[in-house]
Amino acid sequence: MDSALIPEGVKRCSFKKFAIWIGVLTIPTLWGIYAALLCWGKALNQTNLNDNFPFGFWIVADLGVIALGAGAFFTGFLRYILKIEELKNIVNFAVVIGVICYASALGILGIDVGQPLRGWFIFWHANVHSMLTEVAFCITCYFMVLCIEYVPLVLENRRIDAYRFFHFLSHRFHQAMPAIAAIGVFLSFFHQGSLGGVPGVLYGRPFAYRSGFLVWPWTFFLFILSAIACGPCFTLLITWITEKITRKQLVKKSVKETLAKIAGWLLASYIVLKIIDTIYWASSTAPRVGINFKSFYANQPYGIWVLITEVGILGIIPAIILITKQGRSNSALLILASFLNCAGIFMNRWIMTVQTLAVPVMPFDKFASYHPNWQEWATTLLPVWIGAMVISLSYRYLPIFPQERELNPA
Amino acid sequence: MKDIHSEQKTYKFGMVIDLDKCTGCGACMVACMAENNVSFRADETDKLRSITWMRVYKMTNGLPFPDTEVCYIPRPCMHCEGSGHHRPAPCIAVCPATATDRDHETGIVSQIYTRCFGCRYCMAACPYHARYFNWWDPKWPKGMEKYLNPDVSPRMRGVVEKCSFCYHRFQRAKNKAYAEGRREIREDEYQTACAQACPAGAITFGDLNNPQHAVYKLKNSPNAFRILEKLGTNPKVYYLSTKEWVRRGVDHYLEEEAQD
Amino acid sequence: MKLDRRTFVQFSLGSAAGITLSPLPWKLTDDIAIWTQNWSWVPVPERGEVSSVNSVCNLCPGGCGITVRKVGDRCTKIEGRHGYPVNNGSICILGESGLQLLYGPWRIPSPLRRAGKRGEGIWEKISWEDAITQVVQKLRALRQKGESHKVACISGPNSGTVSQLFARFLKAYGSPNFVQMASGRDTEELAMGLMHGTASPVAYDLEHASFILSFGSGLIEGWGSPVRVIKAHSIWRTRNLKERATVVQIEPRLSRTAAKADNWYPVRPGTEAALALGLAHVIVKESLYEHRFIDNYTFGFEDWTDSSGGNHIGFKRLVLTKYAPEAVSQVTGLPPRKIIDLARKFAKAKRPLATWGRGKGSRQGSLYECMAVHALNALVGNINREGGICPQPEVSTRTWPEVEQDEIARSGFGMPRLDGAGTDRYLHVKYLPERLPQAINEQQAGAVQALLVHEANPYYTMLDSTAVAEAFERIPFVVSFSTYLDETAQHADIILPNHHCLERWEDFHTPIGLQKPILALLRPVVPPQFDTRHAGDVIINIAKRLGGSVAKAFPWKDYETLLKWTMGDKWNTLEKRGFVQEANYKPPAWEEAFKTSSGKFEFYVKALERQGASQPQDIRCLPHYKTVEPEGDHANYPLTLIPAESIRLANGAIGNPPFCTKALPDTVLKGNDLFVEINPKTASNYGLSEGDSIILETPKARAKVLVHLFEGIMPEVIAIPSGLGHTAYDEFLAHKGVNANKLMGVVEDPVSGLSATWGARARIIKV
Amino acid sequence: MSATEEKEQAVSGQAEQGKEGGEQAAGRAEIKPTSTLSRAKLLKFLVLPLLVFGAGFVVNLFIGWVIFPRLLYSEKDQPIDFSHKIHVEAVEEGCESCHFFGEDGTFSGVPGAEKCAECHEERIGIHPEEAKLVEEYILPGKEIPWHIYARQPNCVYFSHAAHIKMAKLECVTCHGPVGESIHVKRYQQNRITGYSRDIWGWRISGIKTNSWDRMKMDDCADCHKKSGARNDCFVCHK
Repeated sequence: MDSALIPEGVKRCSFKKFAIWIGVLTIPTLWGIYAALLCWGKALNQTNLNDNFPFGFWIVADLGVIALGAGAFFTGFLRYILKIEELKNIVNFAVVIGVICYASALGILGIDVGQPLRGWFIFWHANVHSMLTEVAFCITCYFMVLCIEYVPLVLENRRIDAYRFFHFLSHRFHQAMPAIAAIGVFLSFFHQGSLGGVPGVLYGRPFAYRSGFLVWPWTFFLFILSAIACGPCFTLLITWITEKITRKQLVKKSVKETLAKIAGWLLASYIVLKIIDTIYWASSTAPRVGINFKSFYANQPYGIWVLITEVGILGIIPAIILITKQGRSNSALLILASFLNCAGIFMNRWIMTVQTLAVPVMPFDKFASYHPNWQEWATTLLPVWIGAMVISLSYRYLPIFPQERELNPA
Repeated sequence: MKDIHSEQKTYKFGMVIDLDKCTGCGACMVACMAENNVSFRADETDKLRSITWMRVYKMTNGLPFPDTEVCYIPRPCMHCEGSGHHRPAPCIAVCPATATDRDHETGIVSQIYTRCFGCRYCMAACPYHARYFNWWDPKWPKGMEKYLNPDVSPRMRGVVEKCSFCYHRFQRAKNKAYAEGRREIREDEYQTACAQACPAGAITFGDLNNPQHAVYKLKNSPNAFRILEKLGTNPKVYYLSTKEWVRRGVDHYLEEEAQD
Repeated sequence: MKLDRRTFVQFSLGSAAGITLSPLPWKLTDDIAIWTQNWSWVPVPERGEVSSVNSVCNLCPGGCGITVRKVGDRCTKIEGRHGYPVNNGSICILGESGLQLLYGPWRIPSPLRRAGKRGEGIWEKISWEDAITQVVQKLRALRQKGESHKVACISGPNSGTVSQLFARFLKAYGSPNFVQMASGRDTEELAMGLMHGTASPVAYDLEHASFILSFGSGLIEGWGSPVRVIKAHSIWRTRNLKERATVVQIEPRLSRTAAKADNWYPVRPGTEAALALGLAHVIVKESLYEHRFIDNYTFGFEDWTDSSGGNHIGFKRLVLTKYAPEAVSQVTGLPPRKIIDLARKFAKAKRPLATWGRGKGSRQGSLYECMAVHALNALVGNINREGGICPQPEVSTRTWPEVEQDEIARSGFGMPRLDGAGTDRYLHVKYLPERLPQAINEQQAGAVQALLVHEANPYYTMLDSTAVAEAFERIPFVVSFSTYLDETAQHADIILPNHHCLERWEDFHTPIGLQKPILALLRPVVPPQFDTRHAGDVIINIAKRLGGSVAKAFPWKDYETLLKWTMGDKWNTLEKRGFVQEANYKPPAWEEAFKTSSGKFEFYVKALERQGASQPQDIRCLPHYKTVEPEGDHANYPLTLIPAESIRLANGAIGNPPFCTKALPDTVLKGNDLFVEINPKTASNYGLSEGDSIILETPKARAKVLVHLFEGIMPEVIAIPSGLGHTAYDEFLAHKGVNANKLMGVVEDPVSGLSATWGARARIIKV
Repeated sequence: MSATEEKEQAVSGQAEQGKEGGEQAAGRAEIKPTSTLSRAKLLKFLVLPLLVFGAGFVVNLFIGWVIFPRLLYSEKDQPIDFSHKIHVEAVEEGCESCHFFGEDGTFSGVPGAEKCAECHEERIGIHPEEAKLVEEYILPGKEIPWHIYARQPNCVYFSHAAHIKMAKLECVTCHGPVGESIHVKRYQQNRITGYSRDIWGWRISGIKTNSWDRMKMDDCADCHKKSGARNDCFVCHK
């Protein structure tokens, strides 16, 4: 039925099957939209957020997906700037994932802020000293860049590419790609850092506050590093899931391993720096305001286990797997490591956001605990379903995986 | 046009709260609510979603019966000074839309509800929980909107609000002074609602820079201290207590740090 | 040209370009943002001319001067009145919330007649004409049947012309059953009347005291005139260290007052009198008392012999033999060393002062306990002296002409009072409100045919709510004069709504506990917001309609005329300045201070002697300690329940306004569930932790509550916040928590008949 | 051109290109149209599209500039047609007769009916609008429900004392020559925001030529900046 749209030389499931798949995804999507409408219509009392937790699951998800989306800019950086040609086989997919991640981040922010219709004040009345301003500008700009990077992929659709104009346009885009990628890299580095700056500059919150370099707290740099360490792994993870669902190999193992190796070394260096940061913070930054770092972990569920899990289980273990050749060449281990890496980023963002707020700063204040409610879950998961749809559509109709034909001869 | 700015006097308004006198009666909380059109709901028991610009905290010394001691700590917005331009109040630094700033004439940390778009970053930044979000549309039972104060604009859902040191009373006092051809205002012309109401007279308000004002002398008392002073937020709200455990109880100390 | 896809695209692109270059998207973006800043459902306070009006707050017996800020014809804020002798610019949390009461949805909009079953809340709006006619018809019928004595009236305020009007009405109409609501002042008046010979409440010179020994008085919880006492507390704290006053709080619970006191001595609930006498023991034994006063101006300190030669023991012997520190320690749980130490400090202080009246002082209590505390004050000679106590003075006003009763009135008025006050059994008291429900329930049906309730909410505030509800059931006709739809109004048959205190003229007499007499004037700050009428006007109107001698007793045109007439030459000052104060008032010197039969301060109260008793019952006439045992046995009810009063929680006739409820800490309410305070040690015996749900049971009632662990409460004692558990009012107050009064029964003080209840026996069951 | 034609065209084009590499095809596409520009093709590929585009452009410009403002604002009549000119001439103290300062610094920007009643307790002229004033408002003791052109939103604090007494500004600077008006102008209200049109200004473009043309925050801020007054939020917000 839609065969004219499907890239040449590849096999896709029947349209009926595809429609059912999309239909299935629509159900949780509608659930998420309903939750979002509740939040807009009845205000944010529809969440478990409160004055103690002005930031919650949404902000964690935002920080998380943007870190995961780092795969796009970083793979682009490796492919177009560092010229690791091999990565051209996965860069398209990385871009798709990037677009989804960034769109999600913006979408979630649109629900999270109390007055979405005034959201543009952040640009119009910007306070340049605020990390959030930096984040907003960079994310928006970078999202545009990602769209520009995504457009040529769309143009490569067989039906669209048939138009000479679009074909021509697509070509021009490809030519400009290194420049676009460069802009993207610059913006991306910056806002990944700014996101790290968001908790890091809170000098009223000793759990999050970090000293740093010039105007940037150490978290600025740690966030950049952790994002580029996990972004590629997320690309690998989604590729693996796509491969499992389509029951096809789409990217050569060597490509994956290259990416995994790079991610592994980045993760390893991140973990080393993170440990140094933690030690410095625990022994110098926090004691300077009279706090023994152990007291930050004095209340469950935010005990010392979170630090061990974050750095040890979700940091050191995947780093070891990824930097060892045996580790990354074993697909199961590779996927496990990728998963741990991505989980690690979420945990880190959760800790930097939620635990920061859970720890009472005034000594006579009460410790508070937070968990998201269904509205928050539904809206936060909304991008997952929409993302799955976008990936499904992109996969079905666009030549995302250049190696697909080669790896799956008809 | 001539430069009006140069003629303007700058103040540094602040508060000194005597915790020995404070009885925790809550009159300041309600005076503030009544003055500033703070909304209320049928169920206000979830204090994490209850707007009280001025909140009275209760601190105990942690000892068992019968050695237990309790101290009440009224907590308005601290109107932090921070440390100069590079590190203003925690909340001012982070607000992306410039909805909060430091008023140069009074030193008061403002909050503009119509500018705020509800990102709540300032709340995350404030260690004093002095900032409150409007989780609901404010609603007054029919007829009750009659007592609303026209000098303070009611807030709408989705924005952050906080104590303004009753800034509108400063505006009111200045307006009167202008009408009389004065530029400066007297100490008694501008008092916050909480200071005015406090039955114990525990709250003193005035210009911290003016040696003629009561707060000037009080803040220099050996019993004066501020909450979380070590963070460097540099609050303009001082407290007085003759009790050592109270003075120590409002900040963090490492075990090895000697009693002062 | 056909509309194909290409044309469509081209047209769209053109449109996009055109719209972009027009103001539409930009202006719309801006306007939509402004729309969110200006939502029609967010109220915009109306502007108007600003003015201010002075009046007096009568929401509690504190009587603070207030200044109401007005914008146009709206009241926007109640503030303390500067220069007012009681509160000088300050105000309490309840007074501050007064506008919520004025404009609140709990106001009764017009006269109402019950349309459904009692308490069902179904009302029919009726005209004033109708409402008054119905009341008059009912009263007239009863009078004609000779049942005028079956009309009762409960009035809240202890003074003032409106309350007196109701009393006068009953007298002229022919019923002895006028009752004032219970308060600590009843016991104080009695004790003062017996020991001083002046039956008035105790006035404390708190500002000048240097050592305050409080027997459970919630000095900063709304005791006395709340703002004035808190101000005194600040004076104690402000003086330089050498002169700084010492405050000692005797209470089983670390209340706010205890927390702010220099020393907190927890004693077992209800044993305060024993401690007072124990302190007296030490003071007497060590001869630390004020000899000049004791030797010259007191009676019954030493043993004495009466005219017929009978020997009587004096206060000295009593305390020396029975209240040694060890014995008192056994009773109170306070170590003997602390008792001795406290007694010495108290007696040696420059201006010591002992205060009586638990919590807000709004409950009656044991007469002997009050006398014991009072004896302590006498021992240190701080009677009618600076920093001491004296009988509370009043500004005199014009006396009304005597009521001329007709035959029906005379016979009705001559019938015995239902509550028994003034009979041989309860000789010394005027009213026994807490006995009333029981009296009604004990009698055959129809003891009360009609009940008028003015400025009181007995249905909620009286102890043993179940018995009160039953008594209401037995009264066929209840008329409420309430301003708010409170519990009593809810169970009335006709409501004749009164003006709010900001809408009416009224007099306000010396606030409770003040040493300088003040007469103040409430004035209408705003015109009535609803179709309400002044209760004074209504009762005058009813009297006039009844005609005959009843009408004759009310010769005034209306309430305002009456008020002006009563205030006499003070009216002009009152109207202009708002109050009259006798700032130079000094209580009489010891020589002429005491109006007792002995002309002295009586430790041994002769008036308490029982006539005709064969043996002199000395103990009956001396302050002594006798356990006031609440209902229930210790085995079944091993714990003790006490009410916890807080200034943030109004527990009187007026329900807590939303602002005050909002200001309650989250250790009082969670949703609609009430927390009770339990010591962690006790809690661990029951395996309870913070927030656990328990059933709290007393012999009177049971209630589901939550556990709040608090180190500041004595083990085995449970404290329940007082002032919640309303069933009336609105969503801001109704159905939140439990009414503490429901759990506590009336314990009758044997000598006076007053309610001596301080708590209840209780047990808890984990849910 | 029908959709089928277009498709055919596209397919044939693709077939043509299919033979050569993409790069070359693109290169050729760049040169070809310029060399063989027939009239029909010009019409088809340039003029017609431009016309269609232009039509969309113009229609929407019209919508945005002309129709939109009409839809955006509703018009309301003032309760009484008031002539400032006549009054200024008639009263003794000029503007200050009605617009004066109170003791607490408040300004009588819109004088109450009581003020009017000082002269118009009963009719003193023959004008029908005066009759309306006296009969509908003054005699029954009602306030006149003026629509206020310069009424700022509720979040704005404005002190006339600061501007007039201290900064010595002329009324005209912000309000324009109101004093010379003979009739009240129509009051227009923004349907979305509920504000008077005078705040945004009567030109939908927002361009102002006189200092009183617009009363948005930026206008206040600009003047404050120029005059050296502060621009902190709390200067003008409440």
